Amino acid sequence: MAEAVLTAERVAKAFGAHKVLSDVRFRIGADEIVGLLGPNGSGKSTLLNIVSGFSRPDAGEILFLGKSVAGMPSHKIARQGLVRTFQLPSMPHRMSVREVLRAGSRDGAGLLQAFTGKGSDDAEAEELIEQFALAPLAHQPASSLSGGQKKLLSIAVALRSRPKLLCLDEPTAGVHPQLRGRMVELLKAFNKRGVAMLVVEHDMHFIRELCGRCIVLDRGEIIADCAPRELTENERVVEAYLGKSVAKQKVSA
Amino acid sequence: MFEFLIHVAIMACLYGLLSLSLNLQVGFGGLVNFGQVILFGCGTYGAAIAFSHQLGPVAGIALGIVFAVVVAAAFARLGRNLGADYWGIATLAVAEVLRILANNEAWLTGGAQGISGIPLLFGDMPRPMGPLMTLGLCLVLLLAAWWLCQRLTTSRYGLALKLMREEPQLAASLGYDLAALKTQTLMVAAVLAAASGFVFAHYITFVGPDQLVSSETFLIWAMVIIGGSGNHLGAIVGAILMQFLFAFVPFVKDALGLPSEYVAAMRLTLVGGGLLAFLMWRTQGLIPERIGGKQNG
Amino acid sequence: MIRVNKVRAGYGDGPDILQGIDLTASGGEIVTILGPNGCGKSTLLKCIAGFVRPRGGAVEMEGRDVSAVPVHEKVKNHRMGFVPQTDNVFSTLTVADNILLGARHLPVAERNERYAELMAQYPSLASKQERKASALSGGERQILSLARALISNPKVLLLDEPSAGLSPLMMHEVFAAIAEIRDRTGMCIVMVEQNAFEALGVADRAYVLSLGKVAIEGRAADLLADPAMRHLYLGGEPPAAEGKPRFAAV
Amino acid sequence: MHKALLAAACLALSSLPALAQEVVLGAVVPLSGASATLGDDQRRGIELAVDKINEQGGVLGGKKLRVIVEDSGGRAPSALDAAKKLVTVDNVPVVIGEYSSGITIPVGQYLVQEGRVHLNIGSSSGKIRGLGDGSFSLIGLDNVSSGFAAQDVVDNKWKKAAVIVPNNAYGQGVAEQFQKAFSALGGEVVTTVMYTEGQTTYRRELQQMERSEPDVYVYSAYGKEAATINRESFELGINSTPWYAIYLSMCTSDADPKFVQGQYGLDLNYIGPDGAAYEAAYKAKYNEPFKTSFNGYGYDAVMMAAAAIEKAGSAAPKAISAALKEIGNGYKGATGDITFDADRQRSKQPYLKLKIEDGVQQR
Amino acid sequence: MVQFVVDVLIRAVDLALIAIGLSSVYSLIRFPNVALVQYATTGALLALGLQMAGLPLVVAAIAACALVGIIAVVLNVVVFERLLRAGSAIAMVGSLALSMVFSAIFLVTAGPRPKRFELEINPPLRFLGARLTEHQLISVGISALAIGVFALILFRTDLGRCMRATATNSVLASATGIDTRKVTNTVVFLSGVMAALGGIGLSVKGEMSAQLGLDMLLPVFAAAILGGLGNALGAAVGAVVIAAAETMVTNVNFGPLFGESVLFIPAAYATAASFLLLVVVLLIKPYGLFVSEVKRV
Repeated sequence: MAEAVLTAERVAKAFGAHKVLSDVRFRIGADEIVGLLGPNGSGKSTLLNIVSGFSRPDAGEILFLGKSVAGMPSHKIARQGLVRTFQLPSMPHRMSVREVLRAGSRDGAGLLQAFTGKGSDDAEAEELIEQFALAPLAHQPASSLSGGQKKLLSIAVALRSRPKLLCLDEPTAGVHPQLRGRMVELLKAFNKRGVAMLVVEHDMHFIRELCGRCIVLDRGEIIADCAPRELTENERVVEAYLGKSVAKQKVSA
Repeated sequence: MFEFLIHVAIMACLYGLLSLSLNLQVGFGGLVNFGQVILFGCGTYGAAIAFSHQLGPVAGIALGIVFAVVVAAAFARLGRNLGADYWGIATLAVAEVLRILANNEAWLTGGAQGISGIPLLFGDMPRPMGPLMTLGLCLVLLLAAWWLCQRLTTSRYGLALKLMREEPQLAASLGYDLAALKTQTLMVAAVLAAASGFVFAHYITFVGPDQLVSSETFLIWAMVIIGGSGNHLGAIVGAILMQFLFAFVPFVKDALGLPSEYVAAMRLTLVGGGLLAFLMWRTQGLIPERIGGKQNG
Repeated sequence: MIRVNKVRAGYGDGPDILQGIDLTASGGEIVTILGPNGCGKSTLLKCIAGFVRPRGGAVEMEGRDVSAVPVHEKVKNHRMGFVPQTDNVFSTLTVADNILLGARHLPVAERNERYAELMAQYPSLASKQERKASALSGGERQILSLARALISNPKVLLLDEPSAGLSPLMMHEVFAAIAEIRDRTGMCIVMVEQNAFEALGVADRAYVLSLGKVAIEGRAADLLADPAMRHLYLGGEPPAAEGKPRFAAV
Repeated sequence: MHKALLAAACLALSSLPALAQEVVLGAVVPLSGASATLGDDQRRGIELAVDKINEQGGVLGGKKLRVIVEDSGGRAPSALDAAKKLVTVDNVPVVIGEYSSGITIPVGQYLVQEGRVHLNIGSSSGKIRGLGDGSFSLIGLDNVSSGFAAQDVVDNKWKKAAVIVPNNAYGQGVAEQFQKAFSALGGEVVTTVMYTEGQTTYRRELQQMERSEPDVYVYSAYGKEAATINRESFELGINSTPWYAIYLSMCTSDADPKFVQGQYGLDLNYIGPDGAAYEAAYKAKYNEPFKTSFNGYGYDAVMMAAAAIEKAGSAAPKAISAALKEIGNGYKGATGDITFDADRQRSKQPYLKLKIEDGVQQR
Repeated sequence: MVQFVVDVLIRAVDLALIAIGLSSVYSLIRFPNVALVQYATTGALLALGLQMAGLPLVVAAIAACALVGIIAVVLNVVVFERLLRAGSAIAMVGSLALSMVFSAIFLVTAGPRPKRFELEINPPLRFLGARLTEHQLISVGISALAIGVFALILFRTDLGRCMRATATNSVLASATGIDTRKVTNTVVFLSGVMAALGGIGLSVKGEMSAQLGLDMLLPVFAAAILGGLGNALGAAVGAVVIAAAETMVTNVNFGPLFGESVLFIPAAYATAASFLLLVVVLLIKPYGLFVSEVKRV
C-alpha cells in the first residue's frame, strides 16, 4: 500500500447524549478507493462531514497528507486537496453547467488574477464535460438538471479542483444504471492519475466494482475493514444489515 | 437645454457608478447591502475633509477610498456570521450611525451645515467646457468601472462570486474562502462608490449629512433591480433611466399641472412602485443576467 | 384502500422523479417502499400524502381520486396519518400538545378518550406528557410522532423512514409498535424504508423502486428470501439465471 | 426608453418662454419631502406676488411676469436638477429658494457660478453669507434672529437658558448664534440639546434639560417635532417654566393651544407698508390665515426682483443684481424694511415680540 | 428612578406591539416585513379618518385595526406569497418597496402635516414623583392588554398551538391536519392588528404623520432582532432593552464622574445608541438574544 493520504485516529463525535462516532480509526492510501458502508444512522455522513471540515470532531486526530486537519474550516481542508461531494447536490440557478465546472478550479480565481490572467480557456473542464456526458447540457442552468445529472456534475466539478482525496457521498443515487458502469471506469481512471477516494455508497455492485477495500460502520464503530467480496461472509456485517435472525439464517444456510 | 442634459448625464453617470457598485454586491455576491449610501458618503466626505484641511483632490480621493475600504471591512466583519436579512438590517443601522456621526462631529465634518465651497474639478475652464469635461471624466470613470466589473465577473473570480451567491456550501467544499470573497467584493464595490462620491462632492461643491439618508440607498436598489441585477449593463441602464425619469418629473408636472403633493408621491411611486413591480413580474430586470455568459468555450 | 395509478411527479421545473408508478395497499397490511437514495421513494410517499401533486396519473384513496387534495385536508377528511422523516415532532411544544394537535378536528370527549388510550398504550410517553418534545430521545420521538398520527384514528398511515437515525434496539421497538398497530387496528400502513431487511421483517408486501420506476414488487417474505435482494443490498454474485441485476431489466 | 426621453424633451420644449412676451424667473422650493408644508407656503407667497405684478401691468413695459416653481424634494441632487433646469433650459436670470440650508448652499453656489441672481428666502445658516456676489438673503440669518431673541430673553430678566433645537443645519446655526449673543449679554446657556428629528418622543431630551434648572427654555422647531415637544413639555409639567420660541408661529402652528399657553417668542413682522394688504390677499386666495411665517419672503423676493428689473430696465442678471443692491436699502416689504449689508444679507429685521395668552398677543 | 422606569415603559410600548407583529410573522414566513411599520401608520390614519367621520374613537380604532389586518392579509396573498418564491431577501426588498408606495399614498391622502386624535387633554398625573398623562396610561394599558391577549392566544388556544406548530415545522404541521396557509394568514392578520394598534397607541399619546412608520423602522427592528426574530415575546423584551438603552443615554447624568454638575451624552446620539446596541448584539449573538439555534446558510 502506498503511503497514507488520510489517517483518522480515535475520532469521536456525539450530539448531546447520542454518541454518533466512537473511537473511529482508519487510513486511506494515496492509491486507494475505499468504500464506506453501514446501515442508515451508522455515522457515515457524520464521519464524512468531520473529515471534510463541515463538522468538528469532539476528540481524535485527522491527518491529511501528514498534516492535522481536525476542526479546520472546510474551505481550508479543500485547499489542501481533500474535496467532497454532497448526497443531495444543489446546483445554482443562474450558472450554466459549464460555468459551474469551470468554477471547480481555483486556478486564476483570485481578485487580481482577473486582470492579469489570460483568457478563460479551460480544456480540463471541457474534457470533464465530455467524460461525464454533460456536453448536451453544458449551456443549461445547472439547477435544471435531474438529480442524477446533478450528481454527475458535482463529481465532475470536484474532480476539476484536482483533489488528492475525493470523498463521494452516494455517487450513484439517482444516476441512471447505464451511467454507473461509465462512472466506475472514470473514477478508476482518475484514481490511476493519483486521486484517492473515499466512497459512501449503498449500491453494492458499484462498491464491488470500484473499491479495493471497504470500511463498515455500525453504531459509530468500525466493524469491518476488508475487501468488498468478503462482506457477505462477515457475520457482523450481515447482522448489521440484515438483522440477527437473518444473519444466522443466511450465514448458516 | 443642452447644459441641463449634460447635468442630468453627469448625475446619471454618478448614479451609474453607484449602481454598478451595488450590483457587484447584490447581483454577483448576493450581498444584501442596505448601507450603500454610506460608501458613497465616504467618498463625499473624503473630498470634503481633504478640502477643509487644504489638501488637494488627490488626498481627497485617497481619503475617500480609505474610509470606504474601512467601512466595507466593517460590513464584511458583520456579515461573517449573519444571515442575509439580518445583515441587511445591520448595514442599514451602521449607515445610520455613521450619518449621525457626520451630523454631529462638527470639528471634522462641519456638522449638519456640512462643508461647502469644494472647488469644481474643471472650474477654471470656460463655460460649456467645464461641465463637458466633468461629463467626460464621469464617462471615463463609468466606462472604467464597467470594464473593471466586466473583467472581474467574466473571470474565474466572477464564477467564484456566482457560486458563492447561489451555493455557498458547494463553494466552500471546493476550497473557496467565502469570508475573503465577501470582503474583497465589498471593498471593490466600496472603491467604486467612493469614486462616485468624490466626483459628486466636487460637482455639487457641497457635502452634508442630508445627502446620506437611507432613501438614497433604496433609490440605488431600485436602479439595480429595474435595470437587471447580475448584469452590469442593466445596472447602468437602470441608473440612467431612473435619473432621467427623476429629472423629468418636473416637466411632466408642468405639462399636467399637478399639485405639489403629487410630485413627491410620483417620485416615491417611481422608486417604490417600479421596484415592486419588477420584483413581482420581472425579477430579472430589464436586461437579465446572462447565464452561461459570453465566455467562450 | 390506496391505489396509485401511473403516477408521474417531480419538483419545480425539474425532471420527472416518478416515471409512472403503480402501487396498491389495502387495510390490515403494511406495504413498504424500498430502494436506494434518489430512487424516488420519498417523493412517492409525498405524492400519496399530497405534499407533491402528481403531474400525471392519479392517487386514489377509498376509491376517490385525491391527487389534488392537500395534505391537511386528507388528514382531516380521509383520515390519513403521516409521519415525516427524522424531523417529526414539534420540538417547541409539549408532548401532550404534540399529540393533541393531531386530533384538533375530533370532538373533545373523543379526543380525550383517544388520548387516554394512547397514554395507556405508550407508557414511555405518559410519564413525559408535560415535557418539551425536544427533550425526548430519538426512539421516543418516533413513538410520539406515531401517537400524534394515531390519535385521529386514521384509516391510512404513511411513514417516511421510521427507523432513520435510530439505534437497532430502538428500531426493533418502533417496528414492533408499527406491526402492533396493524394487528390491532387493521390500518393500511405504507412505509418508506432504507433498512430493507428490517422493514421486510414486518411488512406484508414491498415495492422496490429504482430511478422512478418500480423495479421489484412482491410479498415481503418472498423478497427476503430472494437472492436478488441480498444481491441488491450486499452485492455478491448475481443470481445465476439472469446474469444481470434484476432491477435493470424491469 | 428613447420614447420616454423624446416625450420628456417635447414637454421641456413646450415650457420654454414665449419669446419676449414675458419675463421668467425661477424658484426652487421643497414641495415634497419633510419640509413640504413650508415649501408649499413659500410658493403661495410667490404666486401672490406674481398675480399682483401682472395685475399692475407686468414689468418692462407690459411684459408678463412668470415664476417657474420647481420641487427640490428636500434632496440636494433634485434641487440641483431643478436649478440647472431653470438656468440652462428656462434661462432665468433670478432663482428664488430653497428652504433648508443644506440645499440652499449648493444651489446658491451654482447660481453664483453661473452669474445668476440668487434670492434666499428661507435659510438662515451663517454659511449663506459666503456664497458670493449675486446671492441675496431676504431673511435675516441666524445671527439676526438669535441676537434679537437673546436681547429679548435678557430683557425679560431670564439669566439661565436651556436651548433645544433640531439637530440640522438650521438648529445648529441657531444654537451657536444664540449662545454667542446670549453670553455677550451676560446670560448663560446651561444646556443645549440638539434633538434628532423623526422620533416619536422627546421626553428624555426634555427631562435632561430640566435637570439644569433653567429660567427659560429657548426653542425653535417645526412640523411634527414642534407639536411633540410642546405636548410633552406640557405633559411633563415643565411648561411652568417660561418657554421662548424663535419664530413663535412656526413653533406652535401644529400644537394644541393648551400646550403652548403662556409661551413667549419672537416672530416675523408682516405689518410693513405692504404687509396688511398682503395678509388680506393671502387670506382671500387661500381661505386661511398664514400657514407658516415663510410665505412673506417668497412674496418679497418676487416683488423686489420685479422692482429691480424695472429699475434696471433689463432682465439681465448683472443689471438686476446691481439694481437690487440699490433697492435693498430700506425697501418696504411685506416682511418689513429690507436693508442689505455689504454681504447682501438682510441686516436687520423687525420682529414682533409675542406672547400666547388665549391666542397670540403682542407684548 | 420611578420616572426612569416610566419613561422606559412608555417608550417600550411604542416599539413592542409592532416588534411583536414583526417577529411573529417572521416565525412563519421567514423574512422581515418592513412594510409592517407602515401598517402602523395606516392604522392610525384610518382610525383618525373614521373618528372624523363621526365614529367614537374606540369603535374607530377597532375598525381600523380590523381593516389593517385585512390589508395585511391581502398584501400577503397578492404580493408576498409571490415574492417569497424568489427568496426571502427579495421579499424583504419588496417589502421596502411597498413601504415607499405606502408613503406615497399617505402623502396624497393625508398630506405631510402632523395630526392628532380629538381627545380631551389633561395635565399630567403624579405617581411616586413620576409624571405621566392619562393618554400614556391608556396607551400603556392597551398595549399591555394586547400583549397579554397575544400571549394567551399563543400559549392557551388551539390557534396558538397551531401557530407555534407551524412555526416550528410547517411540513409536519400540514401532516398533522393544520392548514398552514390559513394559519399563516391568521398570524399575518394578527400582526396587522398589532401594528395598527401600536400605531394608534402612539398617536393617542402624541401625533401621527406620514413619516411615523418609517421613523419607527430601525428601533422596531432593533427590538425585534434583539429579541430574536421569530420569538414574539422576545421582541417585547427587546423593546424594553432598546427603550432602556435610549433612556440611559439621554437621562443618565455623567457629570459627577467628571466633576461637573451636569454632563450628558449629546441627545443627538440617543437614536444611535439603539442601532449600536443592535450591531453589537448581532456581532456577539448572531441571531438575537433569545434565539439559541444558529442556522448557517
